[in-house]
Amino acid sequence: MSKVATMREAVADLVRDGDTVAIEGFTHLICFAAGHEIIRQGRRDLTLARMTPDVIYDQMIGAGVARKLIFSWLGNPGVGSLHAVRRRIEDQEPGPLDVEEYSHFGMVCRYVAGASNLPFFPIRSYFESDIPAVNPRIVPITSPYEDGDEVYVVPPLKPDVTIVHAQRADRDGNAQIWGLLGCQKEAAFAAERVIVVVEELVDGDVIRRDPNRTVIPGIVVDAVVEEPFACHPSFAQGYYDRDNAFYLAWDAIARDPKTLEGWLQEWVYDLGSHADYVEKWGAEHWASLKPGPAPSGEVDYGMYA
Amino acid sequence: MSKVATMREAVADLVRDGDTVAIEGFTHLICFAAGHEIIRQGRRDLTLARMTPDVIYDQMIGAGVARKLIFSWLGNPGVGSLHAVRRRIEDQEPGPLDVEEYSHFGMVCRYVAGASNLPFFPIRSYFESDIPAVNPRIVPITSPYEDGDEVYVVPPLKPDVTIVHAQRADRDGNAQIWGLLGCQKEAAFAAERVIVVVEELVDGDVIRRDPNRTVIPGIVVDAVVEEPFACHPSFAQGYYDRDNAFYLAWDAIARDPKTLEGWLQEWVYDLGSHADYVEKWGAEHWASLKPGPAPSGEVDYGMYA
Amino acid sequence: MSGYTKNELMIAASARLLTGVENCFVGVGLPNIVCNLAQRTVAPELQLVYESGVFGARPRRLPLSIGDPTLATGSTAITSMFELFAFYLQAGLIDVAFLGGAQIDRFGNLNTTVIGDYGRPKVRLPGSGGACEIAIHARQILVIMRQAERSFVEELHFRTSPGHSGDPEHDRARGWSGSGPTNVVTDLATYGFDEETGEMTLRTVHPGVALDDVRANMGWEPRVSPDVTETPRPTDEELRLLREELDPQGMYTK
Amino acid sequence: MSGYTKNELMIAASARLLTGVENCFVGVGLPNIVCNLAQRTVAPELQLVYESGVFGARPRRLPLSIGDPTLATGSTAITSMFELFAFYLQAGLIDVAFLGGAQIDRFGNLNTTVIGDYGRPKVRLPGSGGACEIAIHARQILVIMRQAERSFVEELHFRTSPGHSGDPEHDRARGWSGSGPTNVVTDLATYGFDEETGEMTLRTVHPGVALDDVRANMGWEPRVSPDVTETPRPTDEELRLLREELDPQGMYTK
Repeated sequence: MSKVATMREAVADLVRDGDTVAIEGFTHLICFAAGHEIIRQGRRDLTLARMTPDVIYDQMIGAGVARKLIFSWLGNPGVGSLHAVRRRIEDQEPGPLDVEEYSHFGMVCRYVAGASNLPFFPIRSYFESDIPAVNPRIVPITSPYEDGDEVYVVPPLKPDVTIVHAQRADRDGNAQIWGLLGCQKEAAFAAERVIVVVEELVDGDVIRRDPNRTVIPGIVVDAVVEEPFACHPSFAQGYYDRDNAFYLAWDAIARDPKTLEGWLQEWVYDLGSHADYVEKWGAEHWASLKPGPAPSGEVDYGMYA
Repeated sequence: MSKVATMREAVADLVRDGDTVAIEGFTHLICFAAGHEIIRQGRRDLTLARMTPDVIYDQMIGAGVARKLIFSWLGNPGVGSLHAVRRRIEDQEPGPLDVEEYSHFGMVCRYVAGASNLPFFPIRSYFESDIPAVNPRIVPITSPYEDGDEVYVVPPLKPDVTIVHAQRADRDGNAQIWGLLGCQKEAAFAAERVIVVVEELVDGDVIRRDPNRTVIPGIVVDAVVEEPFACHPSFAQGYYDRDNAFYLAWDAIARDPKTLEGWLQEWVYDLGSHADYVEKWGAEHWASLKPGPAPSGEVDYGMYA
Repeated sequence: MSGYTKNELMIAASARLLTGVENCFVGVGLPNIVCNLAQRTVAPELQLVYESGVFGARPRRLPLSIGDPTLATGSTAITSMFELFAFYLQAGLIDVAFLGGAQIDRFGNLNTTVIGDYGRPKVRLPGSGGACEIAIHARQILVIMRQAERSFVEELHFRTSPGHSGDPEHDRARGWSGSGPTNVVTDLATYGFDEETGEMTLRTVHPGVALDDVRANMGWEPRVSPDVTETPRPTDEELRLLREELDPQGMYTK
Repeated sequence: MSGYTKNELMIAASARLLTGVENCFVGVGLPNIVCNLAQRTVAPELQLVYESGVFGARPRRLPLSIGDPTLATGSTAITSMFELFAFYLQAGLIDVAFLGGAQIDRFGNLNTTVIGDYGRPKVRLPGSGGACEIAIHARQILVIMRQAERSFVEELHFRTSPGHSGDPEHDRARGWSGSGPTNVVTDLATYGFDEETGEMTLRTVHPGVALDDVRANMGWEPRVSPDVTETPRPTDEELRLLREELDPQGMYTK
């Protein structure tokens, strides 16, 4: 059963005001196009979850879609700060932002617990750290075995919607990813609704030729959106490079609420879709981000008939 | 640093009397050649761990290497019973066998806990089952969160030695597997010592062309053994088929301790190595198990220089 | 084609229980044929899932085991067993699973562990495998078993996998993803489970089988549905599919 | 080549701490250059591990972030972040990791969370990322930081990642895979940690830096090693590698 939709349709159908939304992808495969569409459709009061809020959540929070942030590392990777988020937290400008923070491993394990229908997940972290003191959802428990070791547990995180990007998927939503995997699988399985955005929609036979490459099965997917370059300025391994220049440029854009607002107007509100965004950047820009070839080689599954 | 060894060297160096040994692989990639070498070298008092003891542990237990079995499903898959194991349990013949049993998910989670340095792993299983009554290591604990849900926990399983088979690895032990993955990764990370046996030793560049295919990293591997057809009568996806006829034949062989002993004499003790075993079966047999081609296709990681 | 074997009847009756089902945890043997027949008749969208970690298998031959290489080649996804049990099964994504056992009781509890005493069993059976967690988390459990007094018992020697508790107030606690056994298909009859009490209830008797035969082959006096009928025979099309396409050698249908 | 920058000195001093190390959790910026220099000098077997899930990376360019695509292509293994944190880090397989922060105290505890009050911070810093569990489980922690009175503090505003407890009886409990911070490299000096008390101890002072400069730029009176010496200068070969091969644009070395 085909789940193919446009980004506009997928966001309109599946992302609702007040939802907990996770757009996951650790540096790699961050679906900026979905964030832009959520901004364009004017969603409000979202709780945004991500290990690394990254520039995408700085844009979304700058645009006013969120009331709360769940995260583990709040920065512009390799550059510095997320200024829009910092203004909300430090100056409560233009209003306060609830924060709930973990370490990376804690966030990952929250998704694992959510994906696994577990009431909690144990980890050996947070010892002698102040993090549990400011987040009462991180609690110690004691091993029932002879060791009696104390560990901490984190609660499941079950987003209302998880949005992930993959290099390719079939029309049923069976998605394959290579390169960095982050926690997309766990975040997708943990969610009530899942949108998979891909560089390329492919025939089911392409997926079935290499079933070990499938990271997210269609069974958990509600909508599949084909949207090339949807991760820019993040990247899709083998398709285009990270636009580090944009990450650096964002620092100046976001420092001033006015330039941020101007950027949103020009690059989100004034555009009808991600296709317009791709066109506005221009073919030369995309050509400059194209990597050389590095083929994986292939393996043989064997035909057993 | 090369870890390449012969099977004889690897077993002599790394498998010791009294060890807890896990030869993992769920139906797929069960390393019979390692089991045969352990029999040949006369190891004793082993605790054998495996989700599905399969014919390999029936052979090893029939040969007297073990005092204890940790498992979750005790049968000849698709055929019936493991008669040598049943004689030890039902008739204590030629002596008793300690058993410690879990469900599949419990065994998997024991390896995950062992691999993760966790003192326990929670699962929602064993409710209203008699299994915890006969295995006091499966204990209930209560969620510290509002739900107050009761779950069961299982303890970590940390084998002294885990032996896994892979289609290919480089000389450092970085191993790639396709087809069924079972719990080999978890069992390898959980172990103190790891032997990886492969159909083909390959150049490190072959591994590096497709890093997402790597299941077991060399960092946890102590020895790499190149031993084609080492899984027979189990199989290696893309290399050779499961020898279902042998699984069926084993039922009759193992029913009588005398025929079992005769089989061990002919196929294990009288042979110097797995190469002799391969030769004794003959080229025609191996040709009959060869599948047709089913190539995976390849993906592009992109060269980012 | 009016003649058919007992197995063919059991397979056809079981396959019809999969009407419209989207995915199913498959075992080897009869359940495998049942699912293949259902895919070609009442459940064209049915995805075959194997506890070995395969989703959306398209076997090109009858697999002897749930780890047959033909299940991996051409499947939609292969996953580690941890993920299969945690993310798919425990999370409630599996619609239907087949279970069986050496013993079943009136509430659908199953024994696949021992006949006799656990410490010194008369017969050591395989144990749980994934059955314990499958019984808890698959949305619906279908049981296929041969019926006999020694297997349909008043009291199990060992409860490996939970069915219904017999206590309507406390059946299937929160955190259990599944609703438990819903149907039993034997070589004599088919059963459902009473929604209130969770008790196995005779629904249909196979053609040529007397109600007394059914009663004689179980260890308790069965609850009988007020509208008990005869089990529908396999149709010509079902028999053709079984004999010509799915099991031409009659491995499972004879 | 007798001239060198402060960064070049810090990089060279840090790289020598990796002598013979087999694997290292790498961050971006200075630690990345440090590891690359060590691979070419004192640790030819060094495997670069990134918390983004890459093992055995061979970057063909200087990565701006720990998720740069150049880290994935040609690496030995890519793993989910769950497995990286659980199977590699928590299990004690990581030999060395680099950490830094806005504040450090005399026991090597680090603050990367807030300056000021947590609820209404003066400066909201990035938070833990993986630092909290890295501090607990990497076998050895190396800290690279610029030294100043406001960052080397008597009392942290927030303890994100644990160093040593200051209580020799109860330092680094069972289940912690790591032994905590062993070295700190700043732009003024290098430090070790006392094996008994876990207290940061001045070991070497950089050429041209006075002991009083070191003291003036920290919030407590430092323990000084009895055999405190001058930090060795970068060798010509180290400088050549840095300038010609590793960072020809001087992104991190200037």
